[in-house]
Amino acid sequence: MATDTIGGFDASTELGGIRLPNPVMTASGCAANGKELQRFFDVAQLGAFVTKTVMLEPRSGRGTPRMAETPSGMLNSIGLQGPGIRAFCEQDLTWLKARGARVLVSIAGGTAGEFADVAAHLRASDAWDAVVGVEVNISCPNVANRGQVFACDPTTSAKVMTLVREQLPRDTPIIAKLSPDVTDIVSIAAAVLGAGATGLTMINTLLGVVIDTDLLRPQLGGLTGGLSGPAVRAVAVRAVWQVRAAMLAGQIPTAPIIGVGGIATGRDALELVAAGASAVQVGTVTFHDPSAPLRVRDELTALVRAKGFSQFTDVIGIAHERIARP
Amino acid sequence: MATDTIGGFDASTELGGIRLPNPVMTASGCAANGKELQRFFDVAQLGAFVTKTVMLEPRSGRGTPRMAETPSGMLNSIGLQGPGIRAFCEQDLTWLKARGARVLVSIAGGTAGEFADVAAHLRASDAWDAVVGVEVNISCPNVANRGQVFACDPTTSAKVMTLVREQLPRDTPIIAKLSPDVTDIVSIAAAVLGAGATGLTMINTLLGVVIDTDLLRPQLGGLTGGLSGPAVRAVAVRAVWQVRAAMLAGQIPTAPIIGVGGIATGRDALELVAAGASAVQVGTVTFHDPSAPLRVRDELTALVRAKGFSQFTDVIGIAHERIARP
Amino acid sequence: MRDVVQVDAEVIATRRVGAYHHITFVAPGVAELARPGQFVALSVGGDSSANLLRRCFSIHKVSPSGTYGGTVDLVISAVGPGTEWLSGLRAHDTTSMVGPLGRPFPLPKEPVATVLVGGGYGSAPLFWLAEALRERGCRVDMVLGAATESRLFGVVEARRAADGVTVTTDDGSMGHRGWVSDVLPAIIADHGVGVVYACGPMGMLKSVTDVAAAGGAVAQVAVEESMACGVGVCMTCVMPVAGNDGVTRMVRSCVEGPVFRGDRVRWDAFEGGVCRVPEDALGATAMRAH
Amino acid sequence: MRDVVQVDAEVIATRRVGAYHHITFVAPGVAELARPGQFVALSVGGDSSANLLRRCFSIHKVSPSGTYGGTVDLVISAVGPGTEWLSGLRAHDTTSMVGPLGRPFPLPKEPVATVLVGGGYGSAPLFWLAEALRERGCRVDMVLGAATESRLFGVVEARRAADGVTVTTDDGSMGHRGWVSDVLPAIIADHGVGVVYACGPMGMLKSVTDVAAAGGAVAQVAVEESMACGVGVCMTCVMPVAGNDGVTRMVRSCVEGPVFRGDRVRWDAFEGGVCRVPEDALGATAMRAH
Ligand SMILES: Cc1cc2nc3c(=O)[nH]c(=O)nc-3n(C[C@H](O)[C@H](O)[C@H](O)COP(=O)(O)OP(=O)(O)OC[C@H]3O[C@@H](n4cnc5c(N)ncnc54)[C@H](O)[C@@H]3O)c2cc1C
Ligand SMILES: Cc1cc2nc3c(=O)[nH]c(=O)nc-3n(C[C@H](O)[C@H](O)[C@H](O)COP(=O)(O)OP(=O)(O)OC[C@H]3O[C@@H](n4cnc5c(N)ncnc54)[C@H](O)[C@@H]3O)c2cc1C
Ligand SMILES: Cc1cc2nc3c(=O)[nH]c(=O)nc-3n(C[C@H](O)[C@H](O)[C@H](O)COP(=O)(O)O)c2cc1C
Ligand SMILES: Cc1cc2nc3c(=O)[nH]c(=O)nc-3n(C[C@H](O)[C@H](O)[C@H](O)COP(=O)(O)O)c2cc1C
Ligand code: FES
Ligand code: FES
Repeated sequence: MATDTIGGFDASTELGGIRLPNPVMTASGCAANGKELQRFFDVAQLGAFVTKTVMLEPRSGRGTPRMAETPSGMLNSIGLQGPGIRAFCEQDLTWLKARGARVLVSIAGGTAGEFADVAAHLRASDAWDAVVGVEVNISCPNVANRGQVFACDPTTSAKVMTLVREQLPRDTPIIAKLSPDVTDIVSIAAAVLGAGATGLTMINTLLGVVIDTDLLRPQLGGLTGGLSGPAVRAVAVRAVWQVRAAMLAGQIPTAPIIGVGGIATGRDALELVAAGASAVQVGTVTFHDPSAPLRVRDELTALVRAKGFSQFTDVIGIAHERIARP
Repeated sequence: MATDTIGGFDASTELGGIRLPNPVMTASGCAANGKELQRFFDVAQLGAFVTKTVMLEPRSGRGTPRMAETPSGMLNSIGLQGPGIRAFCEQDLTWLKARGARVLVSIAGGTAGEFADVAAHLRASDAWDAVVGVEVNISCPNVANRGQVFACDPTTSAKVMTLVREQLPRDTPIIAKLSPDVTDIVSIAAAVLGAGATGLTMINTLLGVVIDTDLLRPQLGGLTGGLSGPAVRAVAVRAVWQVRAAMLAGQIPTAPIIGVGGIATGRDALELVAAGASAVQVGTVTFHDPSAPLRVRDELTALVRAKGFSQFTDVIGIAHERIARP
Repeated sequence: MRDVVQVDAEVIATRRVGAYHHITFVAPGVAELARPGQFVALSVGGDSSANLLRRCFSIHKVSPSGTYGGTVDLVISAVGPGTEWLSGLRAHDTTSMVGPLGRPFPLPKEPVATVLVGGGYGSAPLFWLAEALRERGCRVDMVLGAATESRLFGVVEARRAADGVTVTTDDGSMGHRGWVSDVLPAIIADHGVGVVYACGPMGMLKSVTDVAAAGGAVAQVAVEESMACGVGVCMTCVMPVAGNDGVTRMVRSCVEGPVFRGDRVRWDAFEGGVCRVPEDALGATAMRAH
Repeated sequence: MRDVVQVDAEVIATRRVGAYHHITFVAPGVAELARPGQFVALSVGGDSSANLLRRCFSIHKVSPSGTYGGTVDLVISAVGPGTEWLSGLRAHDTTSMVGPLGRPFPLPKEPVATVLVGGGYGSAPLFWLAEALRERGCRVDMVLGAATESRLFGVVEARRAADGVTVTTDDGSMGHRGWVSDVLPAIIADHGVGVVYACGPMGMLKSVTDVAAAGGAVAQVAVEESMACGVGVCMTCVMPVAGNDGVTRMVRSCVEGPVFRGDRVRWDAFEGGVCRVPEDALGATAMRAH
């Protein structure tokens, strides 16, 4: 797999044994499955392309309104609309493979078993060799537990990981995507890493509500939604910071982290990287600037290079070594 | 106590037996103790003035930098700087009483016992009759529990309430101020209401980190800080929505809620009110506009009136009756 | 060849027209690619804006090779922070423009009588469409409707662009007092209209669809759903539309629209400002499970 | 009487001066109340700004009764989003201004020789101060220092405002090559200086304080701590300063400063861009408990 080398600077990064030419990805659900952004840039140039979370069956998603703009962010309630894993493999994954993209496939299920079924279908796909890893979106409602999301509970999160792990080759990175809406994100990280996750993506959206003050009712059809965008960046950096600190302190196993939340520029991406992320994803800001993922890649690379580093991996988690306690 | 009546519109609200002439307050820590804002408007005109959280002894607060601006918000780590409860009562509370302000005194402690001691000192103050209630800031580190904040745990939160309740007259409203950084805010609300809290204030800041990308280290001297401002409003509205919904469903006792988080305008305040808040606090936006608390009072009152309501209390929680499920 | 560009668009002229602001941008590339019915997505608020999402506007007209390079004209109604900011732009201010986006109005292969119905600023894209239709030998009638006179757009322009013009206002301040659907049946019948093109609020599009069907005409309607990205990646702008196979899907109005055949839209799903997923829509079953 | 106002300030003139932007605002009320050393806090980014916090600027000069009403002049160095936005303002643009804020430079009761030291744009408030001092019969020397020529402010103005002017630049592009602290001792000694006034970066203020003490002069320094509100309510702008009682407190530089007696500032607490709480500061013990 190629490595992006610019004037001697090595932009590559590693994700559980898989080397990516650069650390910038799309975020699940913010880039559809590639064709739309291909009109703005070549998706194969990204470190990886992260697909919209796919479940077993086709899903219509929720009714509308599905979104509300918020200060420096937005609230969404899409409801995991998607074609189902079979159509996804036949059409979307095949298209991405043909483009030469490295694909991190995001999957989910309403039960731990459904997660495993989706993984099994994916594994069986003809386009499997385009897959560089599987991102497991555990921030979705657990049918068995009054719709509480899996990611709120270490036990159910771990169970999902165990079942998904059984369906996939040992060397396939499995990345658990965590929710920030928990009292102790380190304990969730510990649980999923203990159950076979290769790495972690942090963070998914924060639960929010917006009231339409003309109609005096919740603006989203689904009442609550997920808050994302630059507004939440400090929460994402905090989550990455805390989990990385726990790794450095030996409290939980060391594993790669993918940082996501509010990245609009290379500078923003560097915040997450310096806090401990080995790679980053650009989500909501893609709606503002469809070229954002590739732009962030270029800005991040240039910035790290300008600081005198010769390889990207040197800045991962660097802020932990530079704390200035007053 | 006077009631703000404007052209037949009754702006008053009730907080656990205490009637306030209007529902708008300052937020603790965002208005100091009154003298500074008095230069911009008369603090006695607010529904109540909420003081900076005070602890038993004088506190220097943390070193600097203590803040970082974030998109539509800010991160702070002040470290509860304050004069200690004795000096607070002699100077600040006495001054507020002389101005005729209604004071909601915010208190905290490093142990449950310290909370009670602070409450006892307050009760004994000559200026006690200016106090319309006590806001108990349980979002502060619990010395006994590795610095985890009280508000993250229902048991420690409840213990604080029980001890504070013992020190105060039965008719004094005790308002527990909750942190949004928990998996299940309804369970914390249930615990504090069960232990004698009269009402709830939601939300305190979200835990965040900002990295200074020039120095590649956390920007705040205290590493982590509290995220506030319009960026977090959707989280505040969600917290109020969830807890109010649990009250309406009979899952937890019905009690007044004070909404806080990201209010910049009367429209924003109405979001929290429609979600279930009986009163609101204006925090970070006061840094942008020192007249904001009084401006929000006027905007909120005018807006509710313009919608044809004759009293403010009619819109409290109204969005729960108007849900339009698609 | 690229079919969409992302450019810093510079304002070269801005003027008030009734309740609206008519703005001309220099936007190299967009003008050259665009066709009637397509739209553009603009950034709002400048570099330090708290408004992250783009705002979408129908293209009113384009001049692929003006003095300044290609220009794009928009008609903007100030209803919220983004449109207010845009309305305050002055000459030489710039903002980012992505476009052209969406599918244009399909043009008939044969000359056929048409009616173009615009509600409020919804008439903005219709003059350009009228030109294209007349070039193909189609008769063009226009119906412009609005709540009140100041909310009509392009009445004078319409007289030049169309073979017949009818104006309606809810309050009777100009033209017929009433709705466009009041005058539409007669026009369809009088001229043997084959296609009705419409752009405006959802309620109007639904009744135009009904009237067209009753008069034996096809309705092509340009919808205006709330959009976060405009380019097909966010899935916020969906609405239930039946496909050629008769199956209803929640399709993205930004890439599969904004123009839809009126009789394919599941109007029954829209009510009180929300749109539910019809029970028979593809994937609706899986939603009920969780 | 009010001692502070909050007004919509309108830009009436803006010009580049070396690396800086010099902007004149019409700000009724502020000009009338202000004294040298005070500052104003401006909103940045306009109505839909993501930058919530005000930016603080020393008042360069005021004209309480100009043609347009009272005006306030500021000198702005574009270093981040807020100052860049301000630097891009054009005539007739407006932004909200709160001021005057903070405590002014204390003026000596008796005529005494003074030196005014400005680092970079830190010289901005000193010309106005020089005028007030000379009115009281004080000798005024000025020392202007910067990294390089373009970062000096007011060299020409200084020659008019002061009895003697010395310029230093780190790179020698103008005046003495070196720091203000290199030239200060001789000026203090030559004129028997009683008070040194200084405004500029923290490092410079510390060394000015040391040099003043060594020369037997009092230092009055205007600090520039990061501020969120500027009006005393947020507690972000604190620094350790000893009071009359010898006790060090974390005081707010926006209301108890920005001018402090140099020898009262606990310079020992500042290091590497952070400032810790000295162990002997009031309330430091309680912090160690939790
Ligand atoms: C295809 C299309 C063409 C349009 N053409 C025009 C036109 O020619 N002239 C005109 O004045 N307006 C047009 N609109 C509507 C215009 O996009 C909205 O009025 C505008 O986005 C509102 O932004 P705001 O900040 O002023 O209001 P707000 O209500 O504050 O907007 C908040 C958010 O909701 C979204 N939003 C709100 N209303 C709409 C809407 N009706 N459509 C899409 N997104 C919305 C905005 O993008 C934004 O993200 C069109 C919309 C679409 C989808
Ligand atoms: C009393 C006082 C007087 C000042 N006088 C001048 C002057 O005359 N000319 C001038 O160019 N600058 C002056 N400054 C500095 C000026 O306030 C900052 O450069 C400016 O706030 C930076 O804003 P920004 O958005 O460009 O940068 P950013 O670094 O992005 O600002 C981010 C945040 O940090 C705060 N901040 C950052 N740096 C400073 C700072 N040095 N002081 C206070 N807050 C800061 C801002 O308020 C903002 O909240 C003064 C500061 C103070 C406190
Ligand atoms: C419209 C929208 C849809 C999303 N859909 C998904 C999804 O399907 N699966 C998922 O794991 N995350 C989804 N997310 C969350 C993002 O991947 C990302 O974790 C989050 O938005 C924070 O990053 P950002 O601030 O850069 O957007 C979605 C976010 C948005 C805004
Ligand atoms: C600088 C600062 C200091 C604060 N200090 C306190 C405090 O002492 N006690 C407390 O209960 N909350 C404190 N808060 C939290 C606010 O009271 C409020 O709950 C929070 O900021 C959310 O509201 P906002 O978005 O309107 O600021 C502080 C917030 C800020 C920004
Ligand atoms: S607006 Fe984003 S998919 Fe249509
Ligand atoms: S800047 Fe807010 S207290 Fe000084």
